[in-house]
Amino acid sequence: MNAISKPAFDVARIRADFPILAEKIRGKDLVFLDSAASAQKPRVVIDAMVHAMEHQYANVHRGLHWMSERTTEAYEDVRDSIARLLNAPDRSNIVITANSTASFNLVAQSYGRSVLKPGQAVLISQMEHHANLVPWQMLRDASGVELRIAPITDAGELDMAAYEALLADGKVGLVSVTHMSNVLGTYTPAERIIQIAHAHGARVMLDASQSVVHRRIDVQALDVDFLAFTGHKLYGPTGIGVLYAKRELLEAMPPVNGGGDMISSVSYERSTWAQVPHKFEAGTPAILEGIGLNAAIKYVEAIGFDAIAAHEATLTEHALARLSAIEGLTIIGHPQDRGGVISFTLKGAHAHDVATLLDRQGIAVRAGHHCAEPLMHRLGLESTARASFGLYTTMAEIDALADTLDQVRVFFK
Amino acid sequence: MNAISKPAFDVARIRADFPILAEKIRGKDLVFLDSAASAQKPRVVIDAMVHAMEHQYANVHRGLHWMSERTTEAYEDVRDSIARLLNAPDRSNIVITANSTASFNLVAQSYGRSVLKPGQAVLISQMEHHANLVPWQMLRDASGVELRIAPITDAGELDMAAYEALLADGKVGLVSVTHMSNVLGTYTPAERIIQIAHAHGARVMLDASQSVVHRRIDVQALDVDFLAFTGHKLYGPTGIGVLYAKRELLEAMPPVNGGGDMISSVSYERSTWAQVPHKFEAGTPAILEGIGLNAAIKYVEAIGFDAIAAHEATLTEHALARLSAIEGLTIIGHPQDRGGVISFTLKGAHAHDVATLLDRQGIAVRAGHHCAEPLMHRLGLESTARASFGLYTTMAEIDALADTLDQVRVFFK
Amino acid sequence: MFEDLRDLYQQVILDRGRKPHHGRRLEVFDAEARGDNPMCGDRVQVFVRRDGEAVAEVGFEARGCAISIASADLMAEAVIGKTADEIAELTTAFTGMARTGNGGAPQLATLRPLAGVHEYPSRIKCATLPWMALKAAMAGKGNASSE
Amino acid sequence: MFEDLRDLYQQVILDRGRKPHHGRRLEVFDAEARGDNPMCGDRVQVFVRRDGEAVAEVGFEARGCAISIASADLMAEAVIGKTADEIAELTTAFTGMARTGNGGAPQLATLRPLAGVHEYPSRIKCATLPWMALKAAMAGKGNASSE
Ligand SMILES: Cc1ncc(COP(=O)(O)O)c(C=O)c1O
Ligand SMILES: Cc1ncc(COP(=O)(O)O)c(C=O)c1O
Repeated sequence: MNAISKPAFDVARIRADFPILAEKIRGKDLVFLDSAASAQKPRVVIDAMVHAMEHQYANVHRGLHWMSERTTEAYEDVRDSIARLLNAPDRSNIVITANSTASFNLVAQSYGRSVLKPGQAVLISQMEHHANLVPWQMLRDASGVELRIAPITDAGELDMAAYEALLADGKVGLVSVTHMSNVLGTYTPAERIIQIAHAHGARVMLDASQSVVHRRIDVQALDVDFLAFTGHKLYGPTGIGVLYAKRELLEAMPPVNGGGDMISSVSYERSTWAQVPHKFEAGTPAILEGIGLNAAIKYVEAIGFDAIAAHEATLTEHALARLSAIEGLTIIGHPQDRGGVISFTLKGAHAHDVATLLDRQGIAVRAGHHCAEPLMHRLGLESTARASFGLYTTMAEIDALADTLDQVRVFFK
Repeated sequence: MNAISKPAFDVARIRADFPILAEKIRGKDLVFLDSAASAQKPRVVIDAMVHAMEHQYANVHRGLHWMSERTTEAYEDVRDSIARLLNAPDRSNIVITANSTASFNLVAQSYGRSVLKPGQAVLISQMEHHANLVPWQMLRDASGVELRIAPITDAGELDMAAYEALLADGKVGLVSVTHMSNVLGTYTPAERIIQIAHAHGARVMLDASQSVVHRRIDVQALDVDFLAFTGHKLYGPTGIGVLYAKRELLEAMPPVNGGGDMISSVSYERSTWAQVPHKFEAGTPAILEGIGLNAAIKYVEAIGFDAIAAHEATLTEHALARLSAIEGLTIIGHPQDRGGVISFTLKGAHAHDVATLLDRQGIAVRAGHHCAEPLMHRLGLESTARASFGLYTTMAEIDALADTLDQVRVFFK
Repeated sequence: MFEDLRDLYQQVILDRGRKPHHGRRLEVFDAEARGDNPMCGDRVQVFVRRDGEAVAEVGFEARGCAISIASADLMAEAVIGKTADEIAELTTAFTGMARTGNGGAPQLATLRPLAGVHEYPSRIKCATLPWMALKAAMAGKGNASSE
Repeated sequence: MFEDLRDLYQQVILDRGRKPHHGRRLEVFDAEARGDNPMCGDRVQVFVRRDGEAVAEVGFEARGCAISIASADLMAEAVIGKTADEIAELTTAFTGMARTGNGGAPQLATLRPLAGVHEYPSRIKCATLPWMALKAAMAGKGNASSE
């Protein structure tokens, strides 16, 4: 660790941007280590949403009056920001959804039911969040598309040989895998995954729900076909998610939801659809949420992904060292390329009990199956405790976690 | 009109609750007559969302820590408020969606594809918003369920004789009609519509997107089977909508979207679903939006629907009188039972030009087909201008509209 | 009352919006296309008759506001005698003017009354819709959408 | 450090959570049911052997936290010798105590160590899950969910 070679990152200044971090939990300082579930919101996001509600709000897209025109501009600007964030070729590659889960369901229900044919397969991995599993399972059960599961190694990485073997028969039409595991913290080798899939004629969808928070993603460099993320983990509001897709795929896909805003013309006999991406966005959009997410993206970009990644690496390294020194504590997964999400178990104490004890000291961690039951099964576990880091996480917070965990161990001994 | 018999309603006090109403548009006072498209937000809604983001936020349902538990309580309380607002039997009758449009698509895709069978029909009316038309059209085209259209009279009311005749052959499985037209302001006779439908073995879904803002709805008294509304028209945030449904219907319906939060257990072979209503709510919910909508509902309830309805009636009566006195102005539709949404045309001036001229004076109205193209066709029109009223609309604003419209007439003469 | 709107609604726009000179289907035409603005329902159908390389006549049928009809009418005059390439260039210049208000180019002279739309974001499409339809017609496509 | 948690984690709960007395599948049983808490993955399977009207023995297999295992274990003892009606009544009393902390009723005596959960909203279901499973078993249903 060489502090000088890393971009400046002033965590104290960043913490001041997040009002909630000043809260006390039962008299103790809040130590929020649950950002992978949902991140806290910086002042600029709150202010952007408040400004809209107080000064500039109306329904968008169809209004000819000042408030509607200005709100449309403010809302639609998020599409440009997302395109910039992902280095998408164009704003029309960006479909606004309700969350990551909705993005997966959109692709499963539209692309899955029209472009994929019975006899073809969807390939996911053993470490998917339910959001990238259940929609494909429902597709399989409804339309006869096969569902294949690429195994992971004991270290918690995608087994690349097995992955490639599962593509060998050419039946896989779509690979849909996580870019960063919400349980193990593993970053998957997206570039190789995509190259191999494309070589076997399969399209690739990436679950960037976790990764987009920590690393710069370049959809054109990756040549990824679909990518999903969710606003609330990227320091933005709830109620908004994103689907990136290549233009020709969006053009070929039928809409899933019908209603206002997604049509070109409507008659009882036949309706025609608006152009991409609007044909996938039925009804009044998440206007305030788009405005909030836009502020979040600009906030993260201003800090810069180099600085964010370096901060995350420093925190993770320290946390791994501190936690693995605790007697009876097992860190789950040892991937080479990993980020600030660490799952662990503590001998003699169930993860829920660990979480409750930590909570008493103001430390928020998650415990359970983390919406990844089949992964738990693969790991031979029922549940883990999970600490996850955000922009605002400090070394001192990690020390507090480790010190308190040592006491938890004693409590349950 | 007898002012004494009406509940006290202090519009000046109410206006003070809505910060945006103090805005100037190009130096002119904002006269916001576009609430039917989306309503402005009172201070309490803004404050509730800000409070969550500043003091009490985490992901819900799965967290064992203080922030998550408290946020879950705050979010889930909106379900109780919605149940109270609609007099639903239980909170489990309330499914949270993204907007009204999503509620219709949910019913069309779940109930429509599983309970309704080819050969059965869905019956809508000639005055539906695209949100209550396109999903059924997509169902028809995908699954062979017939789509029938109940005509309206020249006055802009549902033609009840024709409606009943369309049910006569017993093939209609579901009637889905508006409770209040967003173009004509017509309230439909929901009680009779439902009685007649039930007598013919059909279920009924009501589009309460407009009506819920102005009148008390009692789903049990109506015996309605499904009902949809959208948060942003009820003074709440965007990104949240509601589906009410009878319990036995929700039980019988398969989920549409898969992912986290909607499962009971997940394995590759087979997953099982969470109980009603959660099985329809995949992924991280609209947490902040639920908290905001809850505040909006409590705000509206505190004012009371008697007072709101009386205010709306007074405004509408005055507006109809003032507008119909303008030379060349035609009010579209003359329903007996009507609310504060008035469409009109002005001779010699296209609706867009009317809207632009009004906007120059700070008056916001909508112009176009109002997401109801087939209704426009029925009326022999391409577009109308539409003024719509909210809690905060004043008599003076209606006078400003009428006075300015008279000048618009002169401008285009 | 609407003095500040005279920029947008210049007299020629009001006149042409009310009584366009070219608002008719041509009896003989070589190309035609329809333009739709799905957000507001405006529609314009453009008919083109050619004479060799150049456009000989343009007519249109439209439903829409004063801006879109006046724009179609002024367009019909502006493109007579022009080749496909010249029209493509003019379309770009016009679209730029509608977005920015900058109508300095000499070829925009007769179209300049429409420069005022740039201050009304939602009305820009009203002015450009006929040009989108003309572009589609010249390219042999049947439809254009203003989105 | 965790002194204020002794209300929730009383010694009997720690002991029973670690080494339950009744944590086994019965060799012979008349009824059984599974309880699932889908939000956290806890699961308990309850086995019931009857003797006439009364319950003779209860055993369980569980995966879960100290609270849920201790609760299952204390439940197994508390219901022995009770009839279906008595168990239904006790279930109601226990659930009430878990929600409100009010464990005054005499029949709750041995279960009172679990009253502390009422201060931990997300842990209430840990304590009530075995009771939901028992209820399902007594009613001849195979499954219960804590939602
Ligand atoms: C009658 C009616 N139904 C449905 C809708 C759709 O609402 P949303 O766009 O919020 O889904 C609207 C408003 O746009 C409406 O007025
Ligand atoms: C890897 C991963 N994928 C998908 C999701 C689903 O996100 P959301 O619940 O916002 O749809 C999450 C978070 O819950 C996640 O961590």
